[in-house]
Amino acid sequence: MSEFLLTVAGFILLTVAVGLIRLLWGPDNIDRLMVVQLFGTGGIAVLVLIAAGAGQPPALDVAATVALVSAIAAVAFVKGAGSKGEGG
Amino acid sequence: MNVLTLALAILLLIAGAWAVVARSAFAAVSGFIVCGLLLAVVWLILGAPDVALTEAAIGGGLTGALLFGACGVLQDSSTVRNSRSVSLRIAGALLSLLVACGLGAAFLLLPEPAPGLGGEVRSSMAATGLENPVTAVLLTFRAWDTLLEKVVVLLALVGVWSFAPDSLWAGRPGVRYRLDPHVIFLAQVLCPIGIVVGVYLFWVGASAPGGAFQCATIFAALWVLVTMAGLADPLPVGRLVVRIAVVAGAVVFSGIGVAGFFWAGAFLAYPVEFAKPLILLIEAALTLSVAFTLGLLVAGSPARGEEP
Amino acid sequence: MSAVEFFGLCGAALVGLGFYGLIVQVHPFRKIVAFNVLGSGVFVVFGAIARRGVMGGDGADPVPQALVITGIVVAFSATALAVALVKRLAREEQETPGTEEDE
Amino acid sequence: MNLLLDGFTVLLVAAGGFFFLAGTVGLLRFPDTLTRLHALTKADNLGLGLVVLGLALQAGSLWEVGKLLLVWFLVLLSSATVSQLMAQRAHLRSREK
Repeated sequence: MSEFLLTVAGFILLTVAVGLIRLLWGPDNIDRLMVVQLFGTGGIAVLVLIAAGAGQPPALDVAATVALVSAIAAVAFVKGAGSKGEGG
Repeated sequence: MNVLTLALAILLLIAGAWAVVARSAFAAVSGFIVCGLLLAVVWLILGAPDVALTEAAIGGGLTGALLFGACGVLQDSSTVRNSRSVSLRIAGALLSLLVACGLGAAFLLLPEPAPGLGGEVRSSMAATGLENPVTAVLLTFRAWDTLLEKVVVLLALVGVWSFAPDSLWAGRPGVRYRLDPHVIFLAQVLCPIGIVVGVYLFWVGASAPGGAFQCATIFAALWVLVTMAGLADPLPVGRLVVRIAVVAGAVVFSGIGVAGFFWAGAFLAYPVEFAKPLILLIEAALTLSVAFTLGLLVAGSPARGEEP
Repeated sequence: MSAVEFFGLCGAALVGLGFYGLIVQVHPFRKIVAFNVLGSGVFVVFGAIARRGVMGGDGADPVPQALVITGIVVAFSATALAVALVKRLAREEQETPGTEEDE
Repeated sequence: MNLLLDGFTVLLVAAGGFFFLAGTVGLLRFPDTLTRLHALTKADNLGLGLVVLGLALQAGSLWEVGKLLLVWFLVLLSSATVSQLMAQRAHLRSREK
């Protein structure tokens, strides 16, 4: 079971990694933020899978922390990108 | 070595490279945030959940808020200038490759049963009344480091404040955000949950991964969110309350440290029977101060006068 | 090669990447980001060394972990200081145009 | 009984992984920002939701289930808000053009 969970974690990580291409393409900064957002969710999924698969309960706390603070970086992004017109 | 390890390592390097070579500052910071998220997972795999928590809270949240905020201000200047010539790039790449290879080789050539202090920490843990070895190291065995770290963070804040123009010295830091209904909603729901999670991490820090710094970082991040929602405005940095909040941790910590001369015979030594309550007191004061300081560091230099 | 050794080498590569950015990027803000990548690499190498040390023994070595936690907080405050400096620099340049090529 | 639970977990977690794949493909293939946002929220809500549900079946205690659900709730909340903000920005941007 744990082997399966860790493999799925790796799979999810590789999948969202393909999304990094969007970081390269853009075209808008909002598209880049979406990649960060997808990565955040993917990272959280990986963390909860590690918590169960590798028997590391603290990973759940880490996942909760990431879920809590990742929104703040994203809001700062939108606010920062919004403070002036065109960027990147 | 499984799929997860491999995927993690490759991604970490791609995100790191992207943070370094991306064309726009926004893209580079995005890469760095992704890097921070992945590092939190790496720390877990390296058996350091305390570090993973810190990295997640700082690398994923506060650094993001700080750098993205700066991007907004610097937008005009950061994309205009071009980079160095090709020959310099090649020379730089070769030099960096040399550094990386040297470091990697040094790492691999380390003696096999590497020395460590884990055994000694475990054997003296009972005296501290704590069960989480990392908290024990931070607050007893290497308390000096933690005290000085607190002072360094404080000095950084003084440095940030001193970049304000003379006329605005002691004014309010950062920009005033407009009220934004969506962010207000997020802040109103997230704050109670965040406070509970922060206090939980603080409380379990004595026996399980967590502790003062992780809790303080989460509080600071929540405060940053509240200011971005426009619900609160940072106080002018000249106010006495702000100054007291910022130095409280260092003062309590060094006060108890000096008291150690009398009751235990050395600086930063605790009497064995009161070790745990004293450590909790120090941690509480540290949490308050570090949370304030980190939040104010994100807010930046004073940029507006006294009045709102 | 074990996962720990692998991540140690990854940390070394991150140091190299950050160093490259520090040399090649012109704008100070980009140098700050590159320096942070370098710093993360150093932390990972340190963490991997700490983990290597205890592979034979039992449990993890808490001393390097505590040092890295301290290091992460200090790195963040240093970054904040540098960012404030760059912001002030940008402000000065805006107020006195024509002096921006003094790199 | 255990085998049945394990089976459900495998099914749910695998389905969660599939939604992450779908989200990524959408992010790469969809033509404009708003449709890409639509794809992204599927990964956030469904992908993570299914993974969390699958793991909740394996959890050792109610406390653990509570934490898993908290993580999901936090992600739902922040993803909804941030998507709203992003959509607003994208909308403003497209009207400027």
